[in-house]
Amino acid sequence: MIENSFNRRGFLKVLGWGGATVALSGCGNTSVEDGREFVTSYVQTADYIIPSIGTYFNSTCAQCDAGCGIMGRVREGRVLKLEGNPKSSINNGKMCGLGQAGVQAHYNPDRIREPLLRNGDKGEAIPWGKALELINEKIGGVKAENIAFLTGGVSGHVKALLKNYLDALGSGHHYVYEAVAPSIMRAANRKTYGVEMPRLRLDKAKVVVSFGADFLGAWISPVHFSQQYARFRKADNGERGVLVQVESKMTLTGANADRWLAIRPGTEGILALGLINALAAAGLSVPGDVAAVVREYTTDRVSKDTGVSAEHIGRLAALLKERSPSLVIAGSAAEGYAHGSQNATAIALLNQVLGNVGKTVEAPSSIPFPQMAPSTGNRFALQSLNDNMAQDKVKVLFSYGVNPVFTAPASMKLKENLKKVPFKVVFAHYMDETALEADLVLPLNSALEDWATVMPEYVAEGAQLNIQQPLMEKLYPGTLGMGDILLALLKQRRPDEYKGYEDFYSYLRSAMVSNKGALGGSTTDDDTFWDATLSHGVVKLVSTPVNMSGNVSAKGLVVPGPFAEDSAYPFHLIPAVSASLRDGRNANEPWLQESPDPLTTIVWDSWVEMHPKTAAKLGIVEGDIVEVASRSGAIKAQVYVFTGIHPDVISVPLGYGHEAMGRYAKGVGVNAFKILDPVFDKETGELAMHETRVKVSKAGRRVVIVKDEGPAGGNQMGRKIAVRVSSNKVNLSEEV
Amino acid sequence: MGKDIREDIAWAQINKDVLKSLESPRRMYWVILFIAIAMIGVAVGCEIYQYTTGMGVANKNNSHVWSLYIATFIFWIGMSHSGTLLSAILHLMHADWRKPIYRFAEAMTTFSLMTAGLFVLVHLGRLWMVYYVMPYPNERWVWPNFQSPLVWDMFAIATYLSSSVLFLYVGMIPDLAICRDNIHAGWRKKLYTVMSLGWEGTDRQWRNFRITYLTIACFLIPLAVSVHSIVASDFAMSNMPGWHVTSFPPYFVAGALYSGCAAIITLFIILRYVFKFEEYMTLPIMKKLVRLTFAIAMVWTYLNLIEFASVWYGHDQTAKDQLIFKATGPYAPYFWAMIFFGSILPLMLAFKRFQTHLPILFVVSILLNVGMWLERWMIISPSFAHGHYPWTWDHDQWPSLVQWGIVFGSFGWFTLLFMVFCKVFPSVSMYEVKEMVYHRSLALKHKPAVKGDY
Amino acid sequence: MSITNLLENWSDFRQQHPSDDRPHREYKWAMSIDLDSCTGCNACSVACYAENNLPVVGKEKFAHGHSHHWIRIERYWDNDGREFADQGAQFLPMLCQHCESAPCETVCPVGATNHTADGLNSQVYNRCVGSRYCNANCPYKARYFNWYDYPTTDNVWPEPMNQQLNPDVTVRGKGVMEKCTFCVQRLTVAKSNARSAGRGVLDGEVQTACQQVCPTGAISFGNLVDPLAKVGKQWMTQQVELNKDKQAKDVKDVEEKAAKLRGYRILEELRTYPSVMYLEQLRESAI
Amino acid sequence: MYCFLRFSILLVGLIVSAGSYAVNAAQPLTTADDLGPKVEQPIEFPHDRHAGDAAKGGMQINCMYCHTYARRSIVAGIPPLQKCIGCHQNIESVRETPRIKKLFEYWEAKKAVPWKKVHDLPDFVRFNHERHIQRFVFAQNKPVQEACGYCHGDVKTMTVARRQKPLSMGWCVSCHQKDHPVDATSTKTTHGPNDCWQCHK
Repeated sequence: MIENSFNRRGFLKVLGWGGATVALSGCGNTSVEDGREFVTSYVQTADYIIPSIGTYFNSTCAQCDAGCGIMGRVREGRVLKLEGNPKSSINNGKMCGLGQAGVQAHYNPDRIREPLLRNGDKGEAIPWGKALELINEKIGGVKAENIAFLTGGVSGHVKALLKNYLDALGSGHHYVYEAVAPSIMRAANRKTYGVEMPRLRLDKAKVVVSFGADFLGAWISPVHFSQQYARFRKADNGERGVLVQVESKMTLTGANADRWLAIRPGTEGILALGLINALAAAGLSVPGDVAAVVREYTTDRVSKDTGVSAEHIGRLAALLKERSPSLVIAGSAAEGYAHGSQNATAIALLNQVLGNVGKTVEAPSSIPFPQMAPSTGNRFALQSLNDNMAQDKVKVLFSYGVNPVFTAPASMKLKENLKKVPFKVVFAHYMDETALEADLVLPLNSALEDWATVMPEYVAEGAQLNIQQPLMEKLYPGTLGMGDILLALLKQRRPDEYKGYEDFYSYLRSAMVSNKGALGGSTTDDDTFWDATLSHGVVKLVSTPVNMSGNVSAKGLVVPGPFAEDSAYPFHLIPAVSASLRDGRNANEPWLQESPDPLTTIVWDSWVEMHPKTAAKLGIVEGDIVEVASRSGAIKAQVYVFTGIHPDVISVPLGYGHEAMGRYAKGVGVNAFKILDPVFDKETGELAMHETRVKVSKAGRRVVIVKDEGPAGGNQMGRKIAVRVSSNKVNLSEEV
Repeated sequence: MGKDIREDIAWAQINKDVLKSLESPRRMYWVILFIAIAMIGVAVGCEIYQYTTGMGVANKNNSHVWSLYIATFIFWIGMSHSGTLLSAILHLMHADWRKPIYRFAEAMTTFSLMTAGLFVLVHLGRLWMVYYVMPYPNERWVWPNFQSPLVWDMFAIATYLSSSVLFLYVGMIPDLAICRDNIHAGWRKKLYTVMSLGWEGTDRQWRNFRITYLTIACFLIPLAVSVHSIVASDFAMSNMPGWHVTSFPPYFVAGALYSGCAAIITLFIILRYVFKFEEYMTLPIMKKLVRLTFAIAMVWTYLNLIEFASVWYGHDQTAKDQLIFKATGPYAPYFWAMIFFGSILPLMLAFKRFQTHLPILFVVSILLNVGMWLERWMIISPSFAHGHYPWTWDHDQWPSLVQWGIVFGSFGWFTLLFMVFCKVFPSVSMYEVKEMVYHRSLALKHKPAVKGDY
Repeated sequence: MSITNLLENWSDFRQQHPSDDRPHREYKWAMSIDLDSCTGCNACSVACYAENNLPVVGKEKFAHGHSHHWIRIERYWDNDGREFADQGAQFLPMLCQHCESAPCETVCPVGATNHTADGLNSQVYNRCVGSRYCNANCPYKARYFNWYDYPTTDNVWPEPMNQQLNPDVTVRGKGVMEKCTFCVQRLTVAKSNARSAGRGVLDGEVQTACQQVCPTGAISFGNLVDPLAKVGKQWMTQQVELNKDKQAKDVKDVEEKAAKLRGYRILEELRTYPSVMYLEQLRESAI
Repeated sequence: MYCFLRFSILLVGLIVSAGSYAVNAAQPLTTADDLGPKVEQPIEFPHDRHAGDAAKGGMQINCMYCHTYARRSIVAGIPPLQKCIGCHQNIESVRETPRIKKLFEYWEAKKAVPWKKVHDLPDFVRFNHERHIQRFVFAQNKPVQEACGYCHGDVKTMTVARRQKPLSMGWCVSCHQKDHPVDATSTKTTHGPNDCWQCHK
């Protein structure tokens, strides 16, 4: 596709951009203005380069960890828009809004443009050579075990290089931290199935019961699940899948459910066991040990504990029995408690009793290159790093791809502990909260101007390696890719091994080409293989499904009863992960701030969701500013009242409330991470995100909520606008 | 009960009384003029701000795209109608009591049209492109959209304005000649000389004058009715609930005459007081005027009720919802104020006691116009706030100070124009008053004097 | 600037009411949106921002209703007083309906919005004088006015964000109306390519930005004249006809048959003849 | 009296006739030549030398040899520097002339020549070269220079190109309203599209 590197670089050069002329003078009564603008012209071109016709280059989306393949439309050297890469089995040419905003991460005006060294309170621009030398110097001065590397989920060649670098340093302290990762689910899955990420086949299921898994919004790989969901809803045989969502705060997935069951927080496991009992009573064969465990979970008791009506439990059990296969998913809402692992096990047990394992819960594939396999993160990692920092065990800290100062609960005192680390290097795109604490800030290339490979954790079938390639030339000469930085650092340590690689690109190319046999290119020559790889954007890996055990033992499964009332802190706080802001890393992309939250339609601010009953009890109306106080802290935000939430629960979205980062993120909303209580899952030691108990009090002020919804709210006022009918009234198989 | 015009008043006295109003103004005049200019200044400032920043500063939005500008535009257009009513319709009907008061009414017509026209410009998002609306041969080879009521508006207003100016001017020619003959130097002399077109009062001139005046009067009447009907079709032709009503044109015309008559009462009282025109703007004339206003108020009330009733009995739930919203929503105070000022308050005018009580009439006439202005606003804003599409309903988009500033300034602009007119041109038609007096004295000769009111 | 030109203004460009004697010959772009597949995820809306150079207005202007989302996701509740929204929400992507008998077209004083031969409701930014009559008359309120001059407003397209602007789409200055164009810049390219190849645009050859991004494929778009087009087949199976203001579904006496149909057009009774058909959302009756 | 009537009838007649004349008489726009400003280019490119008639010392190079995108893109395009050099590195005779020296300077610096736009349409206009070339050159078999010349004028006689046509909307429409044969042989005619969105974006 690209004949030589000169062509490629030449093409990706920004051309025809004579200042603001391209499209900005839109609507004036502009007459013909000859001789002012420049014509797009090249020194050399390739055949496929035709001015004013966009060319598509495949790459990988870096907006979240799902690893969707993207296709960037490049015109005159500028990347204009991203589309989904049809060749990627994750997203098959589709995308989400978050991914669309990738261009805004790239063109963001608040990106750091050169390395900054702390000088008092200010950052002082220094050249890269000096920065890397400084790192070398600082590392030389400390013991290897005092060096810590904190990253988000990493995979592919960057991960391999990182590992090599850590090996070269002799330190194994690599903390992989993800603020909102499904890490309890991974642990629970490992326990029940022997794998962390079994493949969920919504498209094969006739009934999906999701315990708080927002798979259409922000859970694992939403674009992929959305596509499966579409097939699930519109099966080829015309039988429409039924989605039942059980959760205490309505997620986007809950909003699309045929039945949304508001459950008392933390009692998901009880409902799962109760369903098994009801299924057993309805004649489903249930193993004896399981039956013994669930016997006490009678429908009446479960209904009383969970708040889900007996009628719905009965109907759900009947539905599950009648329509098989089904799929039961345990999501973050079920797992965010101190007994989260037990909840997950109970839900996995339900899946197993229903015989879904192997049918709709499938084994993932093995990954042929374990050194590139995704290292998944959790909150436990941050906890242990924090402990080490508190004990002055960390002398040099590298931070990449995470923003722990923003995402750590205040109770961790992370910011104070960071101050104990003498030298902190932060690789960042923005001057975010963590970068502000750094001694050395190294600016990274955006995902659209960088080379990398990404191995997604969740792939539909087999395993694949995604290529991330530059879609245009670097906007700022002062930024570098993570691969390039690691390579430069490695050259300091192991010059002989790495001196052959001019830059990360040449390293990547030679690493890929030398393994082309395993990457499906055994019969082609190097250049053809490489060109094909870049043009596809994804490489299918030769892999086989791993063995997956599906035998959950009911032994020792104890699901605690519902929470006792807490008169001082009467409400459960559910920190909601929004589909666009996630853990806050995308908060500086204005499209995401301006795209209304699907359920509340609120923009540009945080809010406190509350059930009308709760609001009435507290004498609160929409727009009241309330103080939400936990034992660890308090935040103030506007109240939004709606019926998609359990009356015992209030919910605040995550990702807002940045104190730094950039013009679009700073000062917008409040940071709900801060007030999370330090309660941990008993089995995995993970932070139990939904355990925080809060009290709510009016703070006096009232504002008009900025949202898209009008005064009619979600009421159609008798007009026929959005129509809903019962599914037995139509026959989907007759439709096109 | 005051006296009507004396039949024996000397013609020279008429000239003298009226020409006195053209004399150098007193201090109060300058103060008011200054205030009017200051008001215009406010509006100009607001408009410059809006022009340079964008329409957003007026605080309208995508579902509520029109607001005070259009409301006030209709208000001023409406105001213009009674001038025509008095001068043209009553002229044809030979109602001689109109004669002392039609001149300023006619001036009012012209000036309120000039004010209304400005609102069309102020309202446009791209004022600098306004010439796109005009059909003229151009290098773009495109026409305006002749289907659009706004284009009809443009034609209607332009025609009405030019005809009104012509009518005002033509009717003034004999008086201008009197002015010319009674003033001996200065710019006024030159102005009157040029403008009186060599009028000498010959028979031939009078004959041509009468026919011209009559022709324009005949031309103007359908025009006046059509102008407000066309403005009404801006609304009636759209599919907005509450606007899509066939009775809108007569409703608008009635509203127009109503607010115009009320304005005439206001100006009548002011001129009578300021220029001491008690001899000409007499109470019997006022009484007739008030009765006319009352009649029109009742017609308007009737049409208003018809509009409500047709919505009420109709099958259009959307329009019904909207009517209920108007009466109960956030606009309810304004809605009921409009009903009170427009339909309840005029009932006062039915009482003889009030028909000649000038201070009360002054206040009431102003309040009637407040009601009429509210009526226009109640047609525009609540309809937008509560249209077909509930998602985009918008119940609290209140006009910003920029809008209020421009509306406020428009009254200054009108005042300025009117005040300048009063000092430059005779605001009472001298020759027609003479005519009136002459005819009455003739009639008196044939009839024995009757005791009591005229 | 001739009389013929004037007359053509009244004939070719003006679609008063769709009628059978003047059918669309080559193309009639139309859409269908399956509300049962739509999850309300907002991807379409963001994609539209990216494709069509929509300005981000910020919180304050959004609060004043000055937002620009040519396709907006509306979220309705159907609680009927129940304690919980236990059947979820009803999401509805609302965009310009490209009505065949568009109320906006007849009222624009300068003819800035017209019907094209392809059945699109065009908006010519440079012709617009900003009277906003079109939006006043749009029952769907799917038109968006440039209340401010966004290209020169701080933090709308700060350098280098302006480099992302799509050169195929004009950046609108203050005072003009804008709305969904069915991605006409893509249609034009597709039509031109097809013409050079001596054929018509094939189904699936051109996608609107919202359709292309939609993760559940809820949006289909295509040429209603093309018998092979999916969108045409959808309209056909749902028995929704472009030129009718009452569809088979609405007619009572075929109720038996109509029960299986779920295609409808919004506010059809206003006789705007929209080009967007929606498919009703379904909810399982067994649970 | 009659004088007045006569006068008004005369006036009305005058307005009507002037109006109808104006309405029908705007045609001259279609043929008006409207010379654009002189545009300073980095290199004074001699179109006459390259494309001009042989009799006048030109080389009669096809327009689309250099403006190669015209047939397949909405823009005609400026040739890449590579193309200039491709010929000129073999043309020794003019190798040392100032313009060619400048050209090679750009080439050696690997810098594109910053050509200025001569035919600059407003940003809200979409003009598609491809469609016009396909229609006139390939379907109707019109000589290339003639077809390009409809809008660009007689470029082969110019050195640096200069706008010769008004490129106004009415001027575009005037041609779109004409009936053009659909191909070289057919007698069937059609005229250009009339949709606003054909050209406005």
